[in-house]
Amino acid sequence: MLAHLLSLPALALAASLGVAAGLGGYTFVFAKGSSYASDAPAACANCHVMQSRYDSWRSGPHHAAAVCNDCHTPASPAAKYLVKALNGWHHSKAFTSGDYPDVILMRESSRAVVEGQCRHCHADVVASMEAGGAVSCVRCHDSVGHLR
Amino acid sequence: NISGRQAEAKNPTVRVVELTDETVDPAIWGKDFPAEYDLYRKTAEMGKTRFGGSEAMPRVPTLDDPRTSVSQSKIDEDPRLKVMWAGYAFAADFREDRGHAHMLDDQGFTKRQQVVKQPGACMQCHASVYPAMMKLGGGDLVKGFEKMNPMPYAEARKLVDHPVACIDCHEPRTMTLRISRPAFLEGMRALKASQGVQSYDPNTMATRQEMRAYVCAQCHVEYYFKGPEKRLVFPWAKGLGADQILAFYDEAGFKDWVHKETGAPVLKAQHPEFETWSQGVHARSGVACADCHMPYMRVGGQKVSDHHVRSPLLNINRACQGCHKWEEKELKERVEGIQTKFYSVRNQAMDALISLIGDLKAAKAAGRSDKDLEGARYLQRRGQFLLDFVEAENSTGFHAPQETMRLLSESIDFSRQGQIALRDPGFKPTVEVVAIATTPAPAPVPPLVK
Amino acid sequence: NISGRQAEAKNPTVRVVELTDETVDPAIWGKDFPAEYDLYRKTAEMGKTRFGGSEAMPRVPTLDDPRTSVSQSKIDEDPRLKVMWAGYAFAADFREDRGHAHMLDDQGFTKRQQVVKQPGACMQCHASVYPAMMKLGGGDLVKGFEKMNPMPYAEARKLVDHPVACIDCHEPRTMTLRISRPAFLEGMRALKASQGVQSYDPNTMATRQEMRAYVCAQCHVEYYFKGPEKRLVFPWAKGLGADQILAFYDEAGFKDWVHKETGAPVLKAQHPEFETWSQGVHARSGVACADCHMPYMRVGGQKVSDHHVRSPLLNINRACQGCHKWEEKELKERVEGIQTKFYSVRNQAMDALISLIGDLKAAKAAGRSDKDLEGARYLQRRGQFLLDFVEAENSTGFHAPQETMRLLSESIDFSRQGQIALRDPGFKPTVEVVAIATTPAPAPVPPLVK
Ligand code: HEC
Ligand code: HEC
Ligand code: HEC
Ligand code: HEC
Ligand code: HEC
Ligand code: HEC
Ligand code: HEC
Ligand code: HEC
Ligand code: HEC
Ligand code: HEC
Ligand code: HEC
Ligand code: HEC
Ligand code: HEC
Ligand code: HEC
Ligand SMILES: [Ca+2]
Ligand SMILES: [Ca+2]
Repeated sequence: MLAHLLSLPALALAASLGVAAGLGGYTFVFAKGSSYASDAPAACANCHVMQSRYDSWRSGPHHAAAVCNDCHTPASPAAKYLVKALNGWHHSKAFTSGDYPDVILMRESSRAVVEGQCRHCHADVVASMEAGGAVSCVRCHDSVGHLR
Repeated sequence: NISGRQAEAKNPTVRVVELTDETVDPAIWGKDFPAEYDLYRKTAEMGKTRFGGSEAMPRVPTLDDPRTSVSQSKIDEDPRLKVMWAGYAFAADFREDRGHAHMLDDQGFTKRQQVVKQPGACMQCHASVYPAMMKLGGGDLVKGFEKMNPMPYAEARKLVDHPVACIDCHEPRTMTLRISRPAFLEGMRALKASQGVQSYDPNTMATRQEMRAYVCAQCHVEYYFKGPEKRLVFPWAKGLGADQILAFYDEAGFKDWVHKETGAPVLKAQHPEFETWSQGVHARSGVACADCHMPYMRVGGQKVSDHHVRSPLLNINRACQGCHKWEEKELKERVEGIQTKFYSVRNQAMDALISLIGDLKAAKAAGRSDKDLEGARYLQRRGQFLLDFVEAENSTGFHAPQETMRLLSESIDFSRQGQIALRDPGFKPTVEVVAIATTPAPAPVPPLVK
Repeated sequence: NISGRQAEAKNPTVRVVELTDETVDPAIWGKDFPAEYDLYRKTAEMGKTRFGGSEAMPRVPTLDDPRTSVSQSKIDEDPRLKVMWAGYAFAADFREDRGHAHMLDDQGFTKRQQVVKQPGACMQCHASVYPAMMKLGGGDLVKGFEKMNPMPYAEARKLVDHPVACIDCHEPRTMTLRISRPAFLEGMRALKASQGVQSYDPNTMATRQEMRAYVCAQCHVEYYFKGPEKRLVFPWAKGLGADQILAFYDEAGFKDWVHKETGAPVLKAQHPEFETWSQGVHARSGVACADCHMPYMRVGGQKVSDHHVRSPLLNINRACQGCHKWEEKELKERVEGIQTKFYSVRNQAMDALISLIGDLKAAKAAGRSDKDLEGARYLQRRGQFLLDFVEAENSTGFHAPQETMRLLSESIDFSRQGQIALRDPGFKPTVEVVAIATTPAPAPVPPLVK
């Protein structure tokens, strides 16, 4: 997953997005979006649309184990920065334009990040599963982390 | 095969013995993979669910049948089955299926072996035949397959020692899933060709998730023996649907036997789990057989697939609750609700078919001509195959609740139309009557064992 | 996720006008709740889906029918319906349903009004009758209900001004959901009593999630008019299942009309969405009508229920994706897959019924006695009701895919058995023949409007 995130085109994209994110910055800050940069789950919950995940995360087993960004941003610092930039951009764009679906859906790239993070913590447990080749954790552990 | 290479790289377990394409004995594989092996052996256990699982009936071993237990007899539970199968081996013995550990004995000692001479082709789904086929074919799997099919059963039996084993589903070096059955490879190739995909090969083209269903579909499928070579064939060239399979048999003019009481050229459907599952919402959602029948479980620090293959209702927590947040009791009730509805209509369809058979029998006794009975006989063939298809399917409707009901409604329609046709020569059925040659069935061969 | 959603939907709105039990006009409610009001008015819009929605057919307004558009005619789409309903008003006019905004006009101007004199009871489900009933009953809802039922339609029509409106589903002060229809209260009381729960009252005993279905079930249900007082009754005393409703009508010896061509005492089923939904997996999972037909949406910063009640296929992201993370295209295909399978068997059942009707007609013409035809006529009544039940249901099988298929298979069985019975006096049907009085149908009354 990391490999695919750090591929050259992705990096080029990130560069341009760095700028773009800056442009989107005004409304984003206005929308308390700046807190996005932090890792505190409460920061995510600043946004009403994040609230339901926040609530169910707090009542789930992962509450003690993982904060939002443990699952939604890659562990390695470089990739983490890149993904935060990407997410920040998507978030600000979505929020500025208000143009996003009422039922929020995962982008493929975000899903890949999450899948990567499952392994980051559970590698030992799933090593023998992985032996068979590509597998999606979320296919079976859909509501891990929080309800949808 | 990419996932194959990945596996080689990642496969963590330390191998204590080296496994090759000749390693048949699962006990040896068990040295490298004790968790899976121990679970695999548990398939000898028996346990009943409302409609599935299996009930252990203790029996006193006899010379010609050393088994100390069998599962309940379905033809005794519902004697109408004997009427449906009159003149065919299944009327002699048909039991509820049980765990994989029993497959070789149950096949060898069923009374069906005594009323008909069975071919080596039977072995494909009841024994670990992969190494035996390779040996027979001198390294050529298909050649070995073609040699084993026409053998007398007793002869083929001497070539195998185990029920389905590791080597039948796994490539020994990487442990990735592998299709070892030519009949499935050929069946899938024909199916995909009908969809415009040429020379399809699961072993190189299927996703891992697909393989988690395909390994089961090597056996849990409808089949027939083609020609004198007794080649094992999966009738999928027109599609996996029951209607498409029926059309395939009609076009081939194929019949399993001529019904003893009615003279109709009928078909026997057998365990179409794969075909039925493929029509349901779980298949549509990418949920494979292994997800429910071999769910992951924690053994020591590792998650392993539960190789104790069985009814998921005996393992609801792992088999269902990952995806469905309902309580065990609730999930069980949902399944049984679907199954109970299915079973009531299955009985309704059975009644319709039995009355058609009764009417045909009477008409035949009354000396009505074959020409006269052709329409009703073809309607029996249709109605009976569609009913047998969902009856032989082992989930009691669960694998595809709407589709199995649809097939039952068609079955009822055809059986009842057959009754009308018998009473009214002028009646026009809703389907074209297809002429199937009804050369009298071969006289039953003297028992093999005795 | 339901519980997740329940937590929300508190509405912080400031009231600008005070709403009372006398406030009928939704425009006034709209002052306090502009978002819901604007969405509510959108139900005037029309849009087609593969099997549902509605298609706007422009028409030139006439004196006796000022409508500038109607939805497509179902009896023209499938003329077999006219044969099924021969001798009944539905054979004159039956159209695809459309949005709530049209309900009052569509009822008032259907040709069914011209062939039969309709009672005030009709008004219960096509107008905002709550205040009118209260007025009529002098504050006693049930008394008002009993007064309005037997009125001539035209007279009752004068008492109402709006299609279903806010007051029919909401208590004006708290805005909580409220049942305003005596027929539903009485129907539920009878149903619960049959399950051992005495004097059940939804308004005090139902959960919020149940109310999200019950408000719809005030109208989207099977019904009949009882006795000369034309009391609107929901036939649930034996249960919500189609077979139980049929048993209820048989016991009551009730018939809607005598079939013009066969002389059979038949029944008309109507929009049993609630009964059908209750048999499906969504109901079982606590998913209510409002979850799919009135999903939450963002308006401004606020989360409101989409009061543009319509086909969820026109609103998939909000209606489905909250629970199913499949793509819109995939979800649409799943629904249409279920509906297409349903529709093929629905057609098969229709063919069976039509041939039975043809046979009965011929037998009657041939002068066979009523005694002689009684069995076949009763089988028509059964086969026809079960088919009409799923046909009148508006989800084309989606609300309960397995159950609707089950009903179709029963329908086919009964229709075909009727054909056998006609050809064979000795034939014993699988159900007891129940005698229903067939006093000739009342001669059509002169048109009300002209
Ligand atoms: C400024 C408000 C706001 C904040 C703060 C916020 N979100 Fe979001 N989030 C949104 C909106 C709006 C969307 C919908 C975007 C879309 O669908 O286009 C969204 C979508 C998402 C998605 C799904 C879309 C995707 O990117 O795949 C994820 C995952 C997500 N947010 C996680 C988070 C996490 C983790 C945090 C905290 C680190 C967070 N959000 C903080 C408003 C916010
Ligand atoms: C233990 C892992 C984990 C944690 C912790 C976690 N999430 Fe998620 N998140 C997921 C998974 C898994 C999905 C679903 C991915 C999919 O559907 O493919 C998801 C999806 C989402 C989405 C996309 C919409 C949806 O529901 O599918 C949003 C928004 C989101 N998470 C926000 C958050 C926020 C905010 C937090 C912190 C309060 C959080 N997540 C914590 C694993 C996690
Ligand atoms: C930051 C580390 C971390 C990440 C990221 C993470 N987990 Fe976990 N997970 C844990 C820990 C620690 C526990 C044990 C918590 C407990 O049981 O109280 C746990 C528990 C679980 C459990 C058992 C309890 C339950 O919720 O059913 C499952 C299953 C699970 N994780 C799957 C996942 C999946 C799937 C993902 C990715 C979507 C994921 N985890 C991401 C650390 C993590
Ligand atoms: C085919 C379904 C499936 C897939 C795919 C899957 N899991 Fe699981 N997982 C399960 C089941 C079932 C259990 C419960 C096992 C048990 O109860 O013993 C489980 C349990 C777990 C647990 C808890 C183990 C424990 O008891 O402490 C973790 C952690 C976990 N899975 C992580 C993952 C990760 C990470 C992935 C992706 C690499 C993944 N799972 C993929 C079905 C799946
Ligand atoms: C979504 C879960 C699920 C999937 C996927 C699934 N099954 Fe099943 N299967 C069940 C259930 C539930 C039953 C009913 C068990 C019972 O009645 O006890 C069943 C029954 C069976 C039975 C009879 C078991 C018995 O106890 O007698 C067989 C054989 C079977 N399935 C094979 C398969 C095959 C082969 C596939 C894939 C082609 C498959 N199943 C896919 C859930 C599943
Ligand atoms: C294409 C694979 C396949 C072939 C070929 C096959 N079987 Fe089976 N057999 C199965 C499967 C799968 C089951 C378990 C499901 C069931 O019983 O319906 C089974 C079950 C059985 C059973 C136990 C249940 C019963 O029917 O009493 C017997 C005995 C049996 N087979 C005998 C035979 C004989 C004899 C032949 C050869 C004529 C044969 N099988 C050929 C796949 C096959
Ligand atoms: C080599 C052939 C073969 C393969 C491969 C195979 N099966 Fe079977 N299966 C059988 C036979 C034969 C039986 C019946 C054994 C008996 O009744 O003696 C059976 C029985 C079963 C049963 C019934 C168990 C019970 O207690 O009633 C289930 C469930 C089942 N198989 C599922 C699967 C699944 C899932 C797979 C793939 C992971 C699979 N099978 C692969 C041949 C096979
Ligand atoms: C009927 C088919 C079948 C048979 C027989 C079988 N397996 Fe498996 N096995 C599977 C399936 C399906 C998986 C899951 C593979 C995947 O998800 O890619 C699996 C997975 C495995 C894995 C990977 C880790 C895990 O547990 O998921 C190992 C190791 C394994 N099997 C060993 C064995 C051994 C040893 C035997 C013989 C004792 C055996 N298998 C017999 C079907 C089978
Ligand atoms: C890997 C995920 C997964 C597993 C495991 C699984 N299901 Fe499902 N199930 C689904 C999905 C996906 C659907 C389709 C509806 C949806 O999209 O949520 C579904 C639908 C259903 C339905 C409603 C559809 C129907 O056919 O009536 C029932 C009932 C059901 N599952 C029961 C079970 C039972 C019982 C088991 C265990 C034996 C099981 N499921 C295992 C994912 C799963
Ligand atoms: C799980 C979602 C879901 C639930 C719950 C549900 N419906 Fe539906 N309903 C549908 C779908 C999907 C259709 C098919 C729409 C189409 O064909 O365009 C439909 C169709 C309808 C139609 C016909 C709509 C049209 O476009 O003509 C009516 C009326 C209806 N439902 C009423 C109800 C009522 C009343 C309830 C509760 C008793 C209910 N529905 C519960 C999803 C649902
Ligand atoms: C118990 C509630 C109820 C009663 C009483 C009722 N209706 Fe309806 N009506 C509905 C519902 C719900 C629909 C929309 C669903 C449908 O069309 O199937 C509808 C649709 C209609 C339509 C539009 C579709 C069509 O059939 O052409 C007409 C016209 C109509 N009704 C006329 C009448 C007349 C006339 C009466 C009195 C004899 C009446 N209704 C009594 C609930 C009712
Ligand atoms: C007072 C009676 C009444 C109530 C209450 C009611 N409906 Fe209706 N509904 C109708 C009638 C009548 C029609 C048909 C109108 C027409 O065709 O002119 C209809 C039509 C519909 C349609 C078809 C729309 C289309 O475009 O085809 C849907 C969907 C629907 N209703 C759903 C619901 C839901 C969901 C609820 C509850 C939230 C509900 N209804 C409450 C009487 C009612
Ligand atoms: C056919 C039934 C029906 C009609 C008519 C109706 N509503 Fe609703 N309304 C509902 C349902 C169902 C809910 C969801 C209530 C809940 O979840 O408890 C709702 C919720 C509401 C809410 C709570 C906030 C929200 O949007 O969820 C308000 C405010 C509201 N309606 C106002 C109105 C107004 C104003 C009208 C008339 C213009 C109206 N309603 C007509 C069924 C109806
Ligand atoms: C509030 C949650 C919820 C909503 C909204 C919802 N569903 Fe479902 N759906 C479920 C549940 C729960 C099941 C049962 C299987 C399970 O437990 O996952 C299910 C099952 C299904 C199934 C398989 C069962 C069957 O009947 O074939 C289909 C298809 C389906 N849903 C489609 C839809 C569509 C289309 C919509 C929107 C019109 C929708 N659902 C809306 C929760 C929901
Ligand atoms: Ca069994
Ligand atoms: Ca409509």
